[in-house]
Amino acid sequence: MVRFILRRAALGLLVALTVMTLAFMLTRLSGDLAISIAGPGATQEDIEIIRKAYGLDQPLYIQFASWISRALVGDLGNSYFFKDSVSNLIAARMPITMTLGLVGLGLALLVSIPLGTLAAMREGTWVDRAVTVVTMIGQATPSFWFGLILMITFGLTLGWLPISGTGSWQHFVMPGIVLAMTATPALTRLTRSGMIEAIASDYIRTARAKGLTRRSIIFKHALRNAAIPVVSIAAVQLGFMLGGSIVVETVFALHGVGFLAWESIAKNDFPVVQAVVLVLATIYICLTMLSDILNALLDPRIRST
Amino acid sequence: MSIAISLPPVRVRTFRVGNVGFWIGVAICSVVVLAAVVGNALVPHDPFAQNLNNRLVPPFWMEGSQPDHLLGTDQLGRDYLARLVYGARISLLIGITTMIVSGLIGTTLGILGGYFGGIVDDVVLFLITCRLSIPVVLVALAVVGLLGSSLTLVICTLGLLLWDRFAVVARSTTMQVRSLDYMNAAMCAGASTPRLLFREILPNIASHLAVVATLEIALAILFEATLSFLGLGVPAPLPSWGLMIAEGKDYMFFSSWVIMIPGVTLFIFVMGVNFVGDGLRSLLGAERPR
Amino acid sequence: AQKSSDTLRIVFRDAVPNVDPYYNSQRTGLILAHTAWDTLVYRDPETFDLKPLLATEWKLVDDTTLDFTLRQGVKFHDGSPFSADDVVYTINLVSSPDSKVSTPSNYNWIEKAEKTGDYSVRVKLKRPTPAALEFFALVVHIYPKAYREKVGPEGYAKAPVGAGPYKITKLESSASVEFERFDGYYDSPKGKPAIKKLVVRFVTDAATELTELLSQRADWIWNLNPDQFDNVNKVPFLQAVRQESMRIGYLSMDAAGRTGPENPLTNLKVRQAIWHAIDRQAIADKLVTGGSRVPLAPCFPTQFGCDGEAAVKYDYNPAKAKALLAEAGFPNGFEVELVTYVLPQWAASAQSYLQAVGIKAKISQLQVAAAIQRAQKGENPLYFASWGSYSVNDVSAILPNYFAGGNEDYSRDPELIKLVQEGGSTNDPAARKKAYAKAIKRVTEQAYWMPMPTYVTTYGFSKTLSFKPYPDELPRFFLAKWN
Amino acid sequence: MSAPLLEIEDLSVTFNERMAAVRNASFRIGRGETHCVVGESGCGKSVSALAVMNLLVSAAKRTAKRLSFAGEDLLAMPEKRMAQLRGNRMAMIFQEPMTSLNPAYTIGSQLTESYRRHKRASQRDATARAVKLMGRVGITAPEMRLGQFPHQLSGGLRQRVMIAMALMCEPELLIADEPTTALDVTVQAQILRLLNELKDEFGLSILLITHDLGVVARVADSVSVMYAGEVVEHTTARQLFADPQHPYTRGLLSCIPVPGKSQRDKPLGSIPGVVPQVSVGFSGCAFRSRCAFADADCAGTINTQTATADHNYLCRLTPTRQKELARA
Amino acid sequence: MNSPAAIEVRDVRQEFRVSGGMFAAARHVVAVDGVSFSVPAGRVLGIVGESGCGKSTLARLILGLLAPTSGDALVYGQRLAALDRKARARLIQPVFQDPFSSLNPRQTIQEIVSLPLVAQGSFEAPEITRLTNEILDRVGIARAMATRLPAELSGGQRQRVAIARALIIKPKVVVCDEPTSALDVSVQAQILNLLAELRREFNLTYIFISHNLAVIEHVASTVAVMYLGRIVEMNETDVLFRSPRHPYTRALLDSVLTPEPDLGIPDVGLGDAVPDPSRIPAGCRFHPRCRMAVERCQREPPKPDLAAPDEMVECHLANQDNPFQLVGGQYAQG
Ligand SMILES: Nc1ncnc2c1ncn2[C@@H]1O[C@H](COP(=O)(O)OP(=O)(O)OP(=O)(O)O)[C@@H](O)[C@H]1O
Ligand SMILES: Nc1ncnc2c1ncn2[C@@H]1O[C@H](COP(=O)(O)OP(=O)(O)OP(=O)(O)O)[C@@H](O)[C@H]1O
Ligand SMILES: [Mg+2]
Ligand SMILES: [Mg+2]
Repeated sequence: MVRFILRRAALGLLVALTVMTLAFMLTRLSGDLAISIAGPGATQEDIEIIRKAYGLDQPLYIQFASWISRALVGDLGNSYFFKDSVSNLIAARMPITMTLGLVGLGLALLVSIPLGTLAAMREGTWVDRAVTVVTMIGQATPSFWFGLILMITFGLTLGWLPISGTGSWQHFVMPGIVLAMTATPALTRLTRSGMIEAIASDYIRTARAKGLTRRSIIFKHALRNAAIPVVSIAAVQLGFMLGGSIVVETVFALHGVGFLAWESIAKNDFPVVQAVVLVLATIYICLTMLSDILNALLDPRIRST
Repeated sequence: MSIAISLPPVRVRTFRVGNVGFWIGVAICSVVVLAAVVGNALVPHDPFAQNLNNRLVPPFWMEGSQPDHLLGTDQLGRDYLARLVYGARISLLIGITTMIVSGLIGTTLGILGGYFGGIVDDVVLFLITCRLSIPVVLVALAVVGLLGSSLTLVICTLGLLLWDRFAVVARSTTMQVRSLDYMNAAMCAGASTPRLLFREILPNIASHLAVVATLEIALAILFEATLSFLGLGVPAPLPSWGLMIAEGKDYMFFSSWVIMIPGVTLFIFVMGVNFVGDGLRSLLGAERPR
Repeated sequence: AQKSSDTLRIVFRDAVPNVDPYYNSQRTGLILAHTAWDTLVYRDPETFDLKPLLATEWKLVDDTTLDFTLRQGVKFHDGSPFSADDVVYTINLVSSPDSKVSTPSNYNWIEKAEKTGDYSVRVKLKRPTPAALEFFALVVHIYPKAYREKVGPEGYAKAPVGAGPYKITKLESSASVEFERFDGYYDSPKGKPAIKKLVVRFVTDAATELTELLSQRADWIWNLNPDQFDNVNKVPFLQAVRQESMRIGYLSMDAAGRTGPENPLTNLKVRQAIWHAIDRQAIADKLVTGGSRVPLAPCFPTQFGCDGEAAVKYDYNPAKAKALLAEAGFPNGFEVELVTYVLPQWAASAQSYLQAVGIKAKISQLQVAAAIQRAQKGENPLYFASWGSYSVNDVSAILPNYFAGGNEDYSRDPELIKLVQEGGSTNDPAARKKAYAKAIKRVTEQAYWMPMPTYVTTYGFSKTLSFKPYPDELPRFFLAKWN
Repeated sequence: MSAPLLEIEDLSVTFNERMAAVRNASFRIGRGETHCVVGESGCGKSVSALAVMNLLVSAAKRTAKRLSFAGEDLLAMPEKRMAQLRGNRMAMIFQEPMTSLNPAYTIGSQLTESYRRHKRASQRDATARAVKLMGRVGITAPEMRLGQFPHQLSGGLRQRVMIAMALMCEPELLIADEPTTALDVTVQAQILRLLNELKDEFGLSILLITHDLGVVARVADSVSVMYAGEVVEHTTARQLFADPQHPYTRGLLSCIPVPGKSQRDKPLGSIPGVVPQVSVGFSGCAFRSRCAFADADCAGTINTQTATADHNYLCRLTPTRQKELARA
Repeated sequence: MNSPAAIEVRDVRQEFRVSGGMFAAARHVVAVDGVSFSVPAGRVLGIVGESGCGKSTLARLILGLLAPTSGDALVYGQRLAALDRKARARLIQPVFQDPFSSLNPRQTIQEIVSLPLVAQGSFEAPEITRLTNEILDRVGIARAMATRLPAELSGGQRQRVAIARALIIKPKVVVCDEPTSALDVSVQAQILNLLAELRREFNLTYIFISHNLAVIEHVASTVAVMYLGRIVEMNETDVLFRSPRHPYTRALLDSVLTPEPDLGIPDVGLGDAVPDPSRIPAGCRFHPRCRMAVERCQREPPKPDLAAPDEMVECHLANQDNPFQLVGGQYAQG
């Protein structure tokens, strides 16, 4: 166990380092950062001063090394635009994104597990086909578009839910639904195929031969096995959701990390962009690790080899 | 890393008529492809010709429409039908080129990892993990935002970012095919490594890749639409459907057709591509990749 | 919220990361600054006259010396009294490069400030600065020295204190700001605010923002898409108002060959062809709408020194444009990149006019910051952008930016540089006018930098609100009231 | 002879109304008797068994003239009642011990489940019974095994667990569908021995499905030979080996190399061709395409012939006639 | 015996590293552990043993599909490791167990069968066609089937195709890894007969793997019994079946169920211990299941006792007089 976690942590660190390098290179794509920090109307002298002040006059590898070494101890630098430390910024906004991600994931699981189970139990019937079509609709709907439609319907026409911002739990309903929609198709399909596989399996036949009730066969024997991959993938999905929350946060004006990233890109505020990429990657890495552990805990075959 | 998928032995099945969804999908895609190829020859308007005196004309089913602008005009007085049809070309171009770029990268990596195993596979797995840990929308936005949007850049960025699924599927299917006895038999028959890769493995994982490819096309088109929506997709005046939605967004309350028309078209097309993918999956007997 | 609870709910699209007026460069930030802070002088938005605010009197001692006499009995929001120390502290702080303020060019003409009495201050300028008082009116907001020194810059940004008509009661970085009427506010030309509370939120997406307004969850928004004007007016509980602003669009051409010496744009005839090719009036009337004008000179018409008569005029004449292109050796046109961040439909429109005479312009639609960065690096052959002169009603807030050899100067014309510097180095109005007229003539003759239509700001707000917009793009909520 | 426990008469199963998997199969199993169904792959053995248990998939349709268990009619029996029989009075074990146990639950919980349901017993009693039975089926350290998961057990142990599970409610009938095919020969022998012992001990009737004539010879009291969905020969085990009647049975017996008796340089007897897939509406003898003696009449209706009182077979030709033809 | 052995295996050992799941360290599985034998040309070596004892691994080693961890496999005196794939193909060919996974589902029968020739690269197209047709005729596949896909064939036909593919290049040795265990008995007989005919006709050497003792007895001239990665006994078929010397061979033979009614089911007496190649017991690897085991068996691994080149047993008790309490005794009785 310890060994496994150490190995995974080492791999995670390696991945994080690679992502860091990529992120660093990415933000240097655009060339001279001093100019964008200086802002409109700055003179050549201002720019030179800024270049010195931010250490941008040093060779690239030195900048990179210093960034990495500081990032490793948790110092992600300062935002040029927000005039605040990046760590503070991200820490202040992470709760919103996390809430959003968890709400989205919760909703997605709440929808996809029953839906997938239903489809699998009625495999080949119109119910199954309807579920398939629904998942495909979910897959084909651009999330920003869906967000706008929800906003018009529930925010404007019906006036049930607040449209943007983060004041209360109601504020997370629509964004959560939109985010859930991005994960639901995959999770539904996974549940469905897992359930179909489970239902067709020998151990279900055994259970039937034992004369168990239908409910116990489906819920105790089949769903338990079908849910293992779903639950463990859910952690990974959460990682994807956090990465994909930019759109939702922009549409619903949630000032979370995704939105922060988007703002920073627009403002060329590269320390923030770098840091967000890094933080999201790190979260993803941790989540995959969590997912593996979860998988192992749920699946006795992995747990006790 | 839990990115292995399982699949049943590849079975060759003959195409059966009867998968309704598949044929609906094929029909939708054919229409779009046709529109992309010959559409603009049929529509009497230039998709780029503006007429500021004739802006936001509603489509034919609404009051105030004009007979020669079937779907009306946009905020610059450009014919909406012409732009929609031209947009098919752009969206298709983005979808297919991205799919090819990412397909080449992903399939190569996946097959190499799956076939050679060992260190090669470790490297491939590492690359896949790195790729998966990068938030796609964010990085795509950053690249396009920093370098300035252009069609080529959008395609390259998406192509370089969306190969993970190809790699995962190619890798796990290759691994499974590799362990089958016909691979052993071919090795014993003296077949060279390229022959093994191209004649024995590739045809047998092709159906799985085909399914991924269709999904990738749909994904790329949606991603481009998202980038466009966030203002960093294909640059104007190229009418990609995503950009048309983004441009029409401000008008959604009062001239809802400007967002409905491209939105619905995009939706139907992506649906169609997904139908084809889903149909292929069941017709070719390929397991659904995650 | 709203009228019943005497709260005005305002939504802006452009979020302010830091409400400290000196540490953001956004228009929204400027608006918030004028709500919670006071400057030394007040510029009357109706007449553009300068009135006493925190300073009761001022005097230009010589070309580079300004004396201010300060108002007595003024209190900051935290109750501390206002005095010369605060002014000296603020001015010396922001004019020093170490302060890392967001727009150093707004303050780099200041040498230093000295306390000459408890309520009098002397400011030394580095060079003659005709628009100095305009700057003092618009961008020099006064800090409470003692408080800011106590909490430090970061603490100040989180709980700022000013001497303006409203005090900030709640602050969520780049998400929302809440204001409450400051009851200790002195008797100022800004007047006592009529509305008790302001709640400002930031919603980036225009469609979302409009939804907020339509669903009556917001009372006031601005910068609506001009096409929305009539529609919003049709909504029973809303009104839309437009007001031309001091912001003008412009199309800059790389006459200096900064993007490459062989550039077609270095050819005068090509530039003239472009001036003739674009129907700017049509863009003003059909796209910008609401009374947008096409300035003759490269500046906003009301600005001091903006002499339209001095400009060479170009009509919309595609045939002539084509002929000029042919003469210049480009009978089939050429390809060029058009960098921009303005509304896509405007850029697209310009592009299609150019297309019509054979110039194939490839649009690079960038974010503002990225576009500006490219412009400053000299990488934009054609550049469609806008400039609001910081609402300073003087050409010295615009011409030096583009024609004095700076980063965004794409003409690099020594003669022009001399003229612009001449106009900025004296305080004598006649001399300035003369120099600027010459400069304007030179710019238009050489067809360097083409003014595009002026911007018209569209406001949408509740019918229960009485709000008056001004051309300086500075909504004054302290003047708004419920009907 | 008392009334048989399980009576099957003219059982037919079709899939999707196209494929005839079982056609007019009839056989009986007496109390305390072991009946083997033997045949090649795909001939309908498993489907017949599942039809008895009413565990067929929805695509399958079962018809029969008579299908009764201990005098009760299974055909008209509602699913609820059937579920009460299953695992209680009639139990079934399957070929694949590797996959027939739910990987997510412990052996203990799976063993006790049916006992608790059918006998309304407490977990405690059920566990006690499970421990007892596990000891009986030769599982060492049963208490330890209760807490283990299926993947921690070897194939032979899992099959023992399956048997214990089937015996939990003291069933009258045990259906074993190729219970040893997936196991090694040494384990196979142990399992079959165990089944034999249990039969005597519990008075079980066993329906054993296999394709191994060796197994049939050693454990069966009576045998049904199936071919393409039909029971082509039905008799006692001794009769079958001493005097096989159907050409297919004879062919089958000549195919298998018998240890100690085979001659290496002489080819094995073999049946040409492959087992056909039979669709609905097929008539005549399904074996005729592979039969050396077949003629045009074999396409007509074939009647069951009786050799001795408990020896039926499905062929037009009497053994004497077959021998004549073979000589010719 | 002067001619070089067709196959000579010297002390090969094959280890696999298997990850022990998420929470356990990787384990080493010793699938084949120091196996040596040689097969003279024209003979059939039968290998029996229970599932997982390393039969297939041994086959793959001999085919050159695996490089042994140590030891060496020689075919006609040539080291497999030193040969390239093409040369190896001319010497040795496989027939695998599962007729469904051993044929590429996307290639026609023609393509599949001709692959060894095509891969050689030295055959002209017409010749390939001719040879393919010849071999298809020989294994009893109608030429009309040549353009079909494997999915359209029955299991027996597929196995014939696999045999045709193995023989088209006229190899000297064929390794058959359970070629009939996926087939029905009636078809199994067809395939066994075909293999026997072809062996005589082409003068082939076979390695024939099966877990069916009856089949092995029928086809093999020499039998090797494997247990947990080692050959524990090897002898002429008749001798081995008549007088097995290793207790495991004994148990295997005892558990064969011949189609003779009334014999009952033998008591093999092996207990329920499971052989696990990742945890090979100390001493004699069979001792946990051996009813004859003495104290020495737990300590000391027995040495192979070589009576003749192809006669070997590995048991401490093998040379004692009448060491076993014979049970059942169907073979011993003759
Ligand atoms: N679910 C099903 N759908 C369609 N056909 C089926 C299904 N199950 C079985 N069959 C068909 O029914 C026939 C009889 O199958 P069955 O499983 O009874 O064979 P079997 O005698 O048990 O063979 P084996 O020895 O391989 O287990 C086969 O031809 C098979 O193809
Ligand atoms: N590639 C591999 N990686 C890890 N372990 C392996 C590999 N191949 C075989 N093994 C292990 O080696 C041992 C011997 O396997 P092998 O396939 O040779 O057995 P076998 O005798 O052919 O069994 P069977 O009768 O089931 O075919 C088994 O425990 C198996 O799990
Ligand atoms: Mg069966
Ligand atoms: Mg094997």
